[in-house]
Amino acid sequence: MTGRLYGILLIIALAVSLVVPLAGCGGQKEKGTQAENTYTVADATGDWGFPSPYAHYFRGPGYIRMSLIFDTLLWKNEKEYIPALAKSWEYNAGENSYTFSLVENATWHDGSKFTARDVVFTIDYTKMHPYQGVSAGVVKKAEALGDYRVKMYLDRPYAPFLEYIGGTLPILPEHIWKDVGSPEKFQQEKALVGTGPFILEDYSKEQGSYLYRANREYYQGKPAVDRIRFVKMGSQVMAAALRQKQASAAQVPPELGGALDEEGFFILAGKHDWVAKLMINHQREPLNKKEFRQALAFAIDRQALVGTCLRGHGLPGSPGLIPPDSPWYNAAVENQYPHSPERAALLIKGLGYEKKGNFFEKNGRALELELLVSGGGQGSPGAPGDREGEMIKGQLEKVGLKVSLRSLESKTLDSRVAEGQYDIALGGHGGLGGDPEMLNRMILDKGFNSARYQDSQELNLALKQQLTLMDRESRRELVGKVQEIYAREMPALPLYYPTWYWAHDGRAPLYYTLQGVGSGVPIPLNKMAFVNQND
Amino acid sequence: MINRGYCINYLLALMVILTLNFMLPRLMPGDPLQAIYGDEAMIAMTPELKEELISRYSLDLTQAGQFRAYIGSLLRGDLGYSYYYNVPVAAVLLGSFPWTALLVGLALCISTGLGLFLGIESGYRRGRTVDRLLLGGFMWISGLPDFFVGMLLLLIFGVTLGLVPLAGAVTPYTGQGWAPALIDGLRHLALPLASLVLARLTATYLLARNTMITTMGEPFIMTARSKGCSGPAVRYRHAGRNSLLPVVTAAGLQLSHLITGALFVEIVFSYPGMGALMYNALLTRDYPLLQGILLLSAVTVLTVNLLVDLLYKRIDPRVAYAH
Amino acid sequence: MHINYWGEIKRDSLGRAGMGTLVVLALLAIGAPIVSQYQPAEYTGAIFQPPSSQYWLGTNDVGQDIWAQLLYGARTSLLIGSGAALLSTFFSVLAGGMAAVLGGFGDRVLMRAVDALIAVPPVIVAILAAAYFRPGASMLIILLSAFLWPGGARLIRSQALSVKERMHIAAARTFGSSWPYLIRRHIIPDLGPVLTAILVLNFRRAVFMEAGLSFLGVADPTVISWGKMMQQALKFSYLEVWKWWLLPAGAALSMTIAALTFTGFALEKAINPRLKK
Amino acid sequence: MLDIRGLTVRYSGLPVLKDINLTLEKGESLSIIGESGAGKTTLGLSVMGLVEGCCEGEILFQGKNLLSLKEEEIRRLRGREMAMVFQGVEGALHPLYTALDQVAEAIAVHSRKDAGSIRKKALGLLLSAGLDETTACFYPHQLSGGLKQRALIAMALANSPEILILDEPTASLDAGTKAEILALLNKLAGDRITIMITHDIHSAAYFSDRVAVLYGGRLIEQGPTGEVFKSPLHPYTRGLIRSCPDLSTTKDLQGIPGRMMPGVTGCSFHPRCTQRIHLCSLDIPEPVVTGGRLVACHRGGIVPLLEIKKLSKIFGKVKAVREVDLTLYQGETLALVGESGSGKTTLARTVMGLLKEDGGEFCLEGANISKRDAFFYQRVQMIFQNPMESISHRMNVLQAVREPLDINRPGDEEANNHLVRKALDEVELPGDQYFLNKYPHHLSGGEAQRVAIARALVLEPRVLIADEPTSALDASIQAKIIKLMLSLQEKRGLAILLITHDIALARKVSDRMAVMLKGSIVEEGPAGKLLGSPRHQYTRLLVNQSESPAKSMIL
Repeated sequence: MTGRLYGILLIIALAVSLVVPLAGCGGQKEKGTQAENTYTVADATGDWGFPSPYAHYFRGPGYIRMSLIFDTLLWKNEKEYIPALAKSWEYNAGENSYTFSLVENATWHDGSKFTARDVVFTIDYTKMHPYQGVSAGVVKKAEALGDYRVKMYLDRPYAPFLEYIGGTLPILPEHIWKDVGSPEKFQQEKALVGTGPFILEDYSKEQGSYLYRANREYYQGKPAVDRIRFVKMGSQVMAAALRQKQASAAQVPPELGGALDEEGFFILAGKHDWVAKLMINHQREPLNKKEFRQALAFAIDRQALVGTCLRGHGLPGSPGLIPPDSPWYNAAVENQYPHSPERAALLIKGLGYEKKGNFFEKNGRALELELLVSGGGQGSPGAPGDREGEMIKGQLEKVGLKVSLRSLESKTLDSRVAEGQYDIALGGHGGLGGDPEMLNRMILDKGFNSARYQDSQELNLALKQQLTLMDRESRRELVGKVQEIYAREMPALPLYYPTWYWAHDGRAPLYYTLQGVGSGVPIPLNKMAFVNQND
Repeated sequence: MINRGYCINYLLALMVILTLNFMLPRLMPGDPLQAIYGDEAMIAMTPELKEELISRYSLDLTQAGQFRAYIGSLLRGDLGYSYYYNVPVAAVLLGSFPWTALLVGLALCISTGLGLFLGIESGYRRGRTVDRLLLGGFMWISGLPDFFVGMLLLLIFGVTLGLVPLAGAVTPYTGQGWAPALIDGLRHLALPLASLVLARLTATYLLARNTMITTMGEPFIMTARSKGCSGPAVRYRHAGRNSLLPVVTAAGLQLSHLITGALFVEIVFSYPGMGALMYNALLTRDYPLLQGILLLSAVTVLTVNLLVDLLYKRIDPRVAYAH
Repeated sequence: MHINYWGEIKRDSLGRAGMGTLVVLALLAIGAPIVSQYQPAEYTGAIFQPPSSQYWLGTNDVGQDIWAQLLYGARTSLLIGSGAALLSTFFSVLAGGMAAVLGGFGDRVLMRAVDALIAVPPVIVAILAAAYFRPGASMLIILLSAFLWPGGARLIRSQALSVKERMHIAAARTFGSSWPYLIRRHIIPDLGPVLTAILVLNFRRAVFMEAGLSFLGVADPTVISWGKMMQQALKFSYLEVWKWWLLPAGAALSMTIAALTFTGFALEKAINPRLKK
Repeated sequence: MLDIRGLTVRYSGLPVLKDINLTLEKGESLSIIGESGAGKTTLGLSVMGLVEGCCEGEILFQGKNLLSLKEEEIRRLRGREMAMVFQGVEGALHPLYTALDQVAEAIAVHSRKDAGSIRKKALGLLLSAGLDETTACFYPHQLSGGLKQRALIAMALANSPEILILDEPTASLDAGTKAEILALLNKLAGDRITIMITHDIHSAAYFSDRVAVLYGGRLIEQGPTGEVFKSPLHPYTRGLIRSCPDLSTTKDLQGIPGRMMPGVTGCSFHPRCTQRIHLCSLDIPEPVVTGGRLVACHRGGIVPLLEIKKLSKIFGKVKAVREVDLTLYQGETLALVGESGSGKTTLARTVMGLLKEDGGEFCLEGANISKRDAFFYQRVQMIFQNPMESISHRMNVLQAVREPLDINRPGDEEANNHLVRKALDEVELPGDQYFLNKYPHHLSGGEAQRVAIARALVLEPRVLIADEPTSALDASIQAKIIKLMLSLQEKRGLAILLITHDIALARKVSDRMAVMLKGSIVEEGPAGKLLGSPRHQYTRLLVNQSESPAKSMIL
């Protein structure tokens, strides 16, 4: 009877609907299955790619997960450079060359010895296959002096050499990588043989989870933790996960910092590495005039933005782009643009605009700017959205500039900015904590995050020069001068730096690395925090 | 029994969808390079890196060239390489599809079964308190979006009561046997499933109830009662059987939103489903992955419609007669 | 058709309740400036305030008054919801009716087009549309009805097929009524109950999708709506604030949908006299 | 033994049955006759315990009072001790199960036997009821009216119940099938108590020992069938018997409208002629001789109005209509008779354009018609068998009748409303506002059919095609409708193509008759001659079957 088909459907549905809720609510509370000493880190996105040097996604967290397996020549802690695969290194100004003397007791995870040949091979290999953050083109020649000394000749004085080639480039085992044609597709077991403190046990792309076990023979001492587990969790439930012991460390929303602190968690307020910027299209009338851009800087109350939109968890933007708590910060630019609508109006009048009613006009045509904003969605915490857009629109219209607000999907906005089809737009980027070479990228380069401002010769010259000053003190002074010119030219207006908070239960001494992990990753998961260094 | 007309139809529809799949991602402003690498400032877009990426993604070919390559590789059954994940698209899809199929498929079965059962009971007692209560209750629930219900459940059961794990589909690496792992999987599944079922229950319930009311007035119900059939037999085997047709149509429709239907619930529970995968693919303008997802969604819709048409004939012989 | 709808609805208790709620909501939406002294976008400076005498429903993360947002949000949500529902149902009736009447080749082509449209995930089309057009209320309504009509078309086609075979349609054909007249005068009114159900269903899906779109950033930033409130509230669910921010928006939405469905039921009796004993 | 004492049934306060007393012994069969709405069906339902209204009094059966039993107890009796076959074959069988499934279910409900033997028993029952191997496994929509009725009867007799109630078993069945069903019922009656509810006096006379007449919910007469029909005591019973058409009476004389008028210009007959044209009133027609016949008429005698040449219609493999030639003359009634399934209705629907013809053509008043346009519809109209279905239940009487005018002549509303009232008056229906606002489900069968006729006539057509117009109606109302159509023909000169399976009715009404068998016309000719000496053997069979078996009894 055809009733059978119908009966079966009903029975399955009923049976399943009984089992699931029962199992759902009945189970025992989630107890930490800490067979051995497992350290769990919760992350909102979860999957950052297969943690081999060429396969992980080109984002900060991807680099962190790879750095646990592969070591670099030198590394950084919260204060300064510390030796890693290279015991010591010295710079010979005459030959413009660096000589590294390597540790002798380091071994690859598959047991073979680590020698200078691996370092030379890595430099040559990176020349053919550019590694994401680092261009090895600057090394003219690298030669191995015996098994444990390497000398690298630079083709030009390059200040960030130690930061990038020395401290970011992961050293690859020659005996594995020498015949790998397309490195990003090389995702077998062998691809994960490194010299780092941890070995990858499992990686699941769908669950967005990683499991590392300690490398007992690590040449810098046995890791303090047996296993590290990365787990994917919604950003709204991070705090609950910490409280229920489902995670030991996680990035938490700013508002919960205080509450978690009282409950005995360790709160780490992050360096201000991410900046929210007002991108200005300085090719278009009237934005091409310096005075107009300065007027914008006076008109927008950056302190109010931090107070309302970030609820105080952040610093107002410094006109020189570099955040106040960075070692390269130049205090002179501090209060060059206090919030004063009057001075803004004065500057605009100077450009020949008169105020009719409550908006400025010039020979009959109203002055109107279109402000592009990227709507809701999953931007990084503190990214400017339509709320900041509304506030800036209010402040500019108080001064007399008519603003029409338009919300776009984030990538559409990026492409609009890249093609210059915009007046002003809200955007932002990270990397401020790293080497000042970032300034070149954020002012001269062609990426949409960069201001692409070549008009001021003085600025261009200073920027090129600062790369070549090997001596730190004189470079600091030149970077300070760059900030002053930038503040005057104002190709893009830094609005604010959101403060990110990490919370952890103290089982590992997490800290923020000097100028970020590797080439500037603002995450406190420095691998050396998990290694109790015996020396 | 599927005559030639049907096959040509579905092939035609598939061709149209394939061209659509190819065109849609490329129409979107912005290109993959910018979407994937633009964001992170720490990547120095060195000239050699840029043109190596362009050749790797074969973005240098003309649109027509890319289309021919796309169709060619499709015929060979190769869905291409994902730009962002650096893994074959097929592998990525195989990773997420089972989880979505489990979640949305199960939700659909439960909501259809439950909706049918409640609809028939409520339709049979039209106007009495049970009917009014059920009707009123469902009206309020149907007004809440699925992510709203999801968040409420998460806050109550997950955060405050801590009964249920807070996110994901499985507690990774707990190293248990398969039985506790199954229980753990179910405990993860409980809340997202409940929110999806609540969101979809009302439509089926209303359909079943309305058809039930009209069917109870039919003469063959009197014949059934005169045969001495028991109350439940009359309700389910005679009257209920009639409301199976509209409910199956509605279930077919809901099933076609399988892929993107649960996007928001997946985001709230960070459940590794296809919705979240597609949202990421959109953010990174990952053309091959987008094409793969669109193809999978199109194939699901076409097969579902084919199944519903076949099921029509099985459930209601008159339909076969009317065609 | 001299059936006075108003009389029908008044007599049915559910209908009265439904219609009453809808009227109250409309009045609140229109009279928003009178009922609350704050503007939806005004920064009152006090963030995350619990409900108090000054702020009836408390304030949100940037200190905007939630009660004001709820009222002004009602305007957008009701406008976009009903606009999209009407437009999409119109398209569904057109396509569904045509497919049922044409039969044969026309029917198959239309239905395959519907399949193809259902297959394309709405998320992509939304982003495409928002990139090229300014997301104002009218663009949203057109966009939403483009997603909603295929579903309704399939339902209407299957119902129209069964109505087409009825005797009184054959009778009407014998005194020379043309197909368009038949659709307008006989087939569509006979589909009355299905139409009310589809209207309510489409209204509900339109408001949910509008919420989804504002999550993707495809929305007019200066306009507040219930959907957008829910999206913003979702981000702060780890604080206490969700109790007086997320819940009111959800409650308002479900009350509207319930009211609409009850009115639809009362109307159903009016459209189908046979239900009247 | 079944004993009904003082039974009163009320539907939401309205008394439908008042104080019924009946006793029936084992093996006795009773017919209940009366107009619809007299409460016949309610009596049957109350015995089965399926009445929604509240019942007072007692129904004693097997020592138990059925009215006081709990639902569960009486449910177990239904189908096993007492069974009922319902009126209206159309929806009685569940559309989604085959006949065999439904009969098997009737058995399975009351027996523990395994499925296989139950299905075999069910098949046996269906075969004995007149279905064959293939039709037993058909779905209801694939069965003809007669076969559905047989299946229902088989289902009722599944557990050989003691009481068998039949509600209008022979309504809307053609003569042949009706005779077979009655024979089947007689064979299966056996020693059961059988109650037949019908408005067809012939079936009652043929089938039952005793007759009870119901009028307005009261039992007004009861007694052995022979005596009640031979000498009815109650005037209502006599009226019932007289209004039922019978072979024995010849066709009534039909009057001619108007009176002879002296000094008339043009053709003298034109004021009373129903096929007159403008020319007739101007000059006198010349006599014309054709083939030995002479006629003086501008239009050459009675004008052929509707000519159908070589019409054929094929459904899949079934050739429903095979090259039919038929001519309908002006002001004449042509009856098209034949078994159900012989293609009569298909022919009518193809003429009206509801079905596309696969061959052949039509001429209306000499002009060839290919497309059905306003010109065709203002001359040819059709009415259907089931009046309730043919009017949209969402339209009240005013809108329904005015619809053709709204379509073809959307003139001012007031003029159309006037035409509507005139048409309603012609079909003897009140034109007041209260009636105009009524909906189809408020009207009785007769009234609905009259509205349908008014709607058809509002455009003043020349031809009216009536597809089984009265088979679904009670005898008394049937007579009124037929009389109405004939008087309209007189007044308007309407040509009527009457499609019916009731030879007696056809003989009473039609001038000419055509007999249809399996899609083609086997014999055609004047009604009296054709029935007097049928040439084709199928016509002879039809005449014998419809000769009422109880003829000897009545006269």
